[in-house]
Amino acid sequence: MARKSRCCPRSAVARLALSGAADVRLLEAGLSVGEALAAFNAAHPQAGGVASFLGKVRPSAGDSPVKALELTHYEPLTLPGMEHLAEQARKRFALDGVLVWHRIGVLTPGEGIVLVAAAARHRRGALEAVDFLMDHLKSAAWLWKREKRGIGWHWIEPRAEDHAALARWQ
Amino acid sequence: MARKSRCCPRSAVARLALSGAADVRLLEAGLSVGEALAAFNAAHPQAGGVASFLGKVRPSAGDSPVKALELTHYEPLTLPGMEHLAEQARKRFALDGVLVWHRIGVLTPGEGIVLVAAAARHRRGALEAVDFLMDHLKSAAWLWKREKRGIGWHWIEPRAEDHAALARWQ
Amino acid sequence: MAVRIVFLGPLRDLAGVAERDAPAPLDWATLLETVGPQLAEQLREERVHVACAGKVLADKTALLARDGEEVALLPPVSGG
Amino acid sequence: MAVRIVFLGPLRDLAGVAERDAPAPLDWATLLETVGPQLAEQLREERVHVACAGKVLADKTALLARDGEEVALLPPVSGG
Repeated sequence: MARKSRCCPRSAVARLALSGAADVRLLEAGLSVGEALAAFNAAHPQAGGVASFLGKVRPSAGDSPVKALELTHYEPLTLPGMEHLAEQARKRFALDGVLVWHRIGVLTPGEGIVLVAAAARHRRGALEAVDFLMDHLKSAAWLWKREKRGIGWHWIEPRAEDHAALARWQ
Repeated sequence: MARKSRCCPRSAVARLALSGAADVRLLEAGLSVGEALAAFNAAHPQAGGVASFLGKVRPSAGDSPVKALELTHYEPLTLPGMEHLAEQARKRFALDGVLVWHRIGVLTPGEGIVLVAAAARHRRGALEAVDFLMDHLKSAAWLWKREKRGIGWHWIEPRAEDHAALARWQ
Repeated sequence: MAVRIVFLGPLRDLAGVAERDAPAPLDWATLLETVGPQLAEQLREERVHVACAGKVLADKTALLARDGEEVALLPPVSGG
Repeated sequence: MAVRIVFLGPLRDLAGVAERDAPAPLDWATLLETVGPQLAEQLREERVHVACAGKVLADKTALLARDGEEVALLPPVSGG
């Protein structure tokens, strides 16, 4: 069984009919923030506020220019884990809707890695949900990230502050 | 001097070349979140993260359906105040860029009232900047809001919790 | 010429007009007299601010608006 | 049939392959032996998890993979 065939990501661009209260995707190709948020906003007309966060590939890490970033996932765990996380956020922050999209594969600087959005009655809930989702995606989702800089690829591990950020929610 | 002629808002749709590190606008017509964030994102390719918040007219306040919302401003103070606020946020959170757009005039449920976005090296700064901007726009910007519901127009005043939210930053 | 008084938000409803003119110079006592007792009561509240010539006054009772200047009466705000 | 072992993230570099097969049934001791000393050392670390048949094991030393099941070796994650 080839690794590739187990993966069934959908394109961000092709389908902008969002699925219900939680839209969770692993994407192999570009992540269009404008289209995604326009669709998410339209899908939740009754929400008082929509908060979002887009994480992008930075052009450098410390002094070294980053040439590329690669994200690996594990099909049986990664998407189900993200769906569970989105559901947790939806309940905890009484969200009208939640969007969690994560790129996989090889990305170049400036490209979007992750987009999360939360629609809620009040702004506090929407902003906190985005914070919660990002903290969990950063160090508790089944994704592995490496950067190509200097003489080769370097695996990234969550920093102590990422673990501390996660602990805030427990 | 007519009130109208003092106001020089630009359309959100017509100009998507964003102006520098701080793009601050009062808008008389629709606020297109997708286009705005796509342009903001493109304007700050070096930022590691972009956080945003869109506040919309809710369809009801308590049990009463909201028919319309009206926002009044005072030209000599409102836009300069928002520009000062954006500059404060840019420095305080070391932002690469900041966007602060606020609607004025009469709006109907589902329409966007306010859009703020912050681009920063790390996600914490971007998310906190959005929180900071919203808290200040809510109860420290020169804007007056009233809702049309039930038998007439009702002026909205910041709630005690809005003042408490603002005090967090002082 | 004169001083223009601009009413904002709910004060506009109370005044029944968006703006009106008053003879210059206009000081705090004259302003209270000009706008009438109901608006004067509002203006004395701490949470109501006054701007003159585009600047919010730190001490509104020190108002002294000259010919051609605009005085804005600013009730509590609510944006966002 | 057999058990498929899947190496994720940096463990894939250490293994030199993305996946390999091992005879079923596969328990913890046999897994450590199968992957060799360098990977075994990594697997013993608390922060490395093991999944079997799509479930992350609460106690990885209780691993018992049967014919046709997949065992995934999961080093510390880093998304977002």
